[in-house]
Amino acid sequence: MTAPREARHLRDELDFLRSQLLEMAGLAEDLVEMAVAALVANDEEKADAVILGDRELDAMEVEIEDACISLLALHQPVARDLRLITMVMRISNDLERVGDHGVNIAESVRHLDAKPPLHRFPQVEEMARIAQGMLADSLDAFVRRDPELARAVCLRDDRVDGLNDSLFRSLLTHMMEDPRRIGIAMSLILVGRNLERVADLGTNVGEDVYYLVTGTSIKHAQKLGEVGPDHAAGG
Amino acid sequence: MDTASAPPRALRLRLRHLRDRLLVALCLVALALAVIPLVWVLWEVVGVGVRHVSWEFLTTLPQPPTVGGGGWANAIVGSVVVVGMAMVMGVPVGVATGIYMSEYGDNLLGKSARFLSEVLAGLPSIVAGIVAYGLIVVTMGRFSAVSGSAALALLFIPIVAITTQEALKMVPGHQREASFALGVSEAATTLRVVLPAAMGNVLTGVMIATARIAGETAPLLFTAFNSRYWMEGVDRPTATIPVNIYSYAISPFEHWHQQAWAGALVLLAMVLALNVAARTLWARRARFMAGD
Amino acid sequence: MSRSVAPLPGRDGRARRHLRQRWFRYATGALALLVVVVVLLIVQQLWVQSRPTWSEWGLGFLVRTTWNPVQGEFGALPFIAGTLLTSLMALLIAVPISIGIAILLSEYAPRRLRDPLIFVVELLAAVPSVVFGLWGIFVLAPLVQQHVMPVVAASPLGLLPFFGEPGPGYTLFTASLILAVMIIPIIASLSREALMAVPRDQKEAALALGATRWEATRHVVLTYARGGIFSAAVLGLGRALGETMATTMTIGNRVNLTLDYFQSGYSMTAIIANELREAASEIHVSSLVAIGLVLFLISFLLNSLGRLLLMRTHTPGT
Amino acid sequence: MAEQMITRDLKVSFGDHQAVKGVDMEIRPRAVTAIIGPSGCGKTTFLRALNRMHDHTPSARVSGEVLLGDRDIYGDGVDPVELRIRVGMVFQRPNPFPTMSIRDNITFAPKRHGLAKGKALDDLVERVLRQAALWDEVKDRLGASAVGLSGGQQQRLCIARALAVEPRVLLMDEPASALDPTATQRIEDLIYELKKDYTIVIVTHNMQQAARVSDYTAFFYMGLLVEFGETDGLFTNPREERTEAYITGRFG
Repeated sequence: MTAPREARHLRDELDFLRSQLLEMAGLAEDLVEMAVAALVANDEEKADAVILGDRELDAMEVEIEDACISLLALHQPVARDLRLITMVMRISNDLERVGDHGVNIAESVRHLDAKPPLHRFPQVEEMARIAQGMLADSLDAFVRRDPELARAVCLRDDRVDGLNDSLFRSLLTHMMEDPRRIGIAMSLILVGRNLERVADLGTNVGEDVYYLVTGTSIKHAQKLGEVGPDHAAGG
Repeated sequence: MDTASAPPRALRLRLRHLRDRLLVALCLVALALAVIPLVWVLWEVVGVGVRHVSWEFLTTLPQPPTVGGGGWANAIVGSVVVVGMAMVMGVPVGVATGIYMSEYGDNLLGKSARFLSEVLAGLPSIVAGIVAYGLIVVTMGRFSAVSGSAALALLFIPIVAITTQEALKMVPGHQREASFALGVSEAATTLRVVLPAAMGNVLTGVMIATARIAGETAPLLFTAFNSRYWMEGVDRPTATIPVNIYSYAISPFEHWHQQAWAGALVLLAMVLALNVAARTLWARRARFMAGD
Repeated sequence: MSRSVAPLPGRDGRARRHLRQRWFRYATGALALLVVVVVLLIVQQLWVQSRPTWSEWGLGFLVRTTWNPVQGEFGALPFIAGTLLTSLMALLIAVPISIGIAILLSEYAPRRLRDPLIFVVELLAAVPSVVFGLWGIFVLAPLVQQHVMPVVAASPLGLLPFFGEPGPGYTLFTASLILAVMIIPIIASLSREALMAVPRDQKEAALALGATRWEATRHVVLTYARGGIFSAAVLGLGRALGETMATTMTIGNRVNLTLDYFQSGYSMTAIIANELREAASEIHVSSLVAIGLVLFLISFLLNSLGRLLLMRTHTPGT
Repeated sequence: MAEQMITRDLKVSFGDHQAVKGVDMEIRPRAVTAIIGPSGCGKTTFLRALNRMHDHTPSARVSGEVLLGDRDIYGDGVDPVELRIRVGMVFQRPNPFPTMSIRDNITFAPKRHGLAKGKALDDLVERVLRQAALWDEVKDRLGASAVGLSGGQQQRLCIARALAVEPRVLLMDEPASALDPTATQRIEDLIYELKKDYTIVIVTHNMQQAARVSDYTAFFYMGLLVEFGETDGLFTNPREERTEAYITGRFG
């Protein structure tokens, strides 16, 4: 697929880059979904598939990065195009890390010798659901060039943080009261942390998309401003 | 069109709202029912305790009830020593067992250790006391601080062992591979690479275990027993705060009851401090440990 | 990320390195072995020490009702009954109250009130049981005797066989209350966390159908979180069963097989706490150890039962 | 059965952020009104104001009037519970109750409201499932958990569930956005069928969908109602420049 790139027009190159990123994003999202599914079903084969998928994701990141660097070198793009290329690099980097967290979750499947009691800790699946939704919506915002949607994605991170905190408290109480459950509890704490990080990365992507579309950063803004339940609801 | 069904439906609706409000009121009653006694406990311990905690209470030996005055200095020292010795016994054994189970435990010994530490973790605290009584007190022929520590160690070890095992399992395998690939020995890999990476979680396990044993009374009743004097040795009966609270509380002396409250305050302060420390220590590390 | 691969080390010194590697494995293995041996020793100890009792009465010991150290007559039933009665009553009191608190905190309370309350509730779970016992002796028992038991006895509840004539302050009822107070923080805080995790769209779906706030909470939110609430209750029951000090200090310590909560009784933990130290005859010690063994088995069974039920219920969501 | 809804100077704010800034709109009975606009334009906030869902968001403030028939739903003595029996809602992602069977999902609300019992309740279940074009797919497993259904089936179950309380107005918040094209098609067909009996308001960010299913379209931007009119007119000949920019995709 690395045909005579130099010959192609920058526009085409950028379109290609965009589609590559979307493909990578789809894979990253799938990995998280698969990892959680593997956890729910205690399915080691699926967990292995996540680990394999992550290698592919790593390869895609390298490919995208190479493409970006050669675009920068050859076309010396400015303004919006430059912004697009740098943001694509950053987003692909974030997506690669999403894959790593997926792998961490998948690896916890091996530590557990039975299905984890997730219905006793509904936080886990809820976090997974929201984190996946954040990834999906931030990429949706990328496709539709929709800054408001990107911004709304960032607001959902609070709910995930709250859920992780809640999960952590419950598990710690379980550990203190019944040390027999320490094993399962610690595995689930690890899963919670990784899901929380996935949501953080989803937020990063949302912020990058916002910057990409508007040219202004919300990254370190003091307050994102209150937004109604339009998207903050997490659905 | 709903004229026919309107009156019953409206009535029904009013009833539903009434029930809604009634049940919220019931929840409030539940909150009151729970909060009142709980706050009362704290209030009583702090309120009564504070009046009777004094420098004398913290630094002198107990006096006979007829004399009055006196303190629990020996019990405070005794508690620290008994719990401290339990930790001295428990930490190395627990951590080492955890390391073995996680790193080399894919064999009969590892599997038995895993299964049995889980069994041990379910041991009711008083049963730990029975065991220490039978094995140490009866054999030695007298109550001793060390038998109390052993009983507490039985509660302590499985927590630390299981926590350590899980903490080590969470360290990614490639860190070990990298270390082995550099020709580093098993011991150094575990002690210098794997264990440091898991240290936060291991420490929290130790904290949880300590918080759990610090307030224990039952296993000490017939192991460390009690004493009116300074500790004479780890092989001698020793006063501890929890046991003192119990024996002073069931005594007939008003003066001793007051001291029991003072002791409860001291114990509460120690245990709560440990608990807050365990929770915050781990919560603070939560982000850091996610792997990046 | 960095799966770095270093060149293989040379062959010389491999044997020595092998040895150097082994010592650590053996050292930790030795301590793991120690744990294994200690646990086996515990089991052996409990078994050997309690054997006189088992060979004297067999499993009949569990249903014998006399306990007379002077005549050497021992039976575990009054204690088993006392433990089960107080634990179950404690659970019966604590679970509805805890759920009520959890609902209030997760669905109704303003956010400003929540965090301090949660903090307090969680700290209370860590208060040593001997402190609760102390409070039980000096505050709760007199209060129960003077004000609570007469009221309960006069209410329709008094018609139940469980509540007879109001008795002394130290009764099965008092012990149940103290246990309930002790386990409420645990059950309430865990239930609250489970309720908080219920997706908001579930509750909104019910509200949009015209459910009242309570109906949405009761039929949708609560059922969604029932797994978490159930496991919280199991945890509370486990704590109540193994609790020693608070029970010993409030239950009255009288060997008395009864269903009447207003009488003094005894629990498995309390009899051990009170008599092991002074037990003189072999059969007396043996019977106390046997009770300890039974307690251990009950807690083991409870845990297995919890796991079994865990397998049967299915996961909501996805 | 269907009723019209009219909003007058409807404003919704969260804390100090005003999400809907004074909207006057007339929603016709037995028709589909689509609300379109970019994310964050206040369209979902507006929709949720129509059945008082904001009552449960502590920071939300609503002012202005919303008339259902001739009664202001924010007026004194209006019970939100009663209101929601008349104004039903379907959400963005399918949210059946996972702990209930398919049948219980539907009967949950009618039972509470005392709408039907016994045989009549069974008939109700069958009727709404047929209306939602789901009956043939689930009639043999009404007792099964709703979680086992596909995403599209779950959403149709949610529609059936909303119909079971016999509402006059049905609010739909991007009901097909979480579904694949085939399932979306079925939902759109369903909406077309339902408008014979109900007043339907649908929020969507998919303009083709709005053009396909609706009779009237409202374009929201920055919390304001920019343009409102018959769908054909609005899409072929918008009066406002911003509307044209949006529907032709030249936005931002």
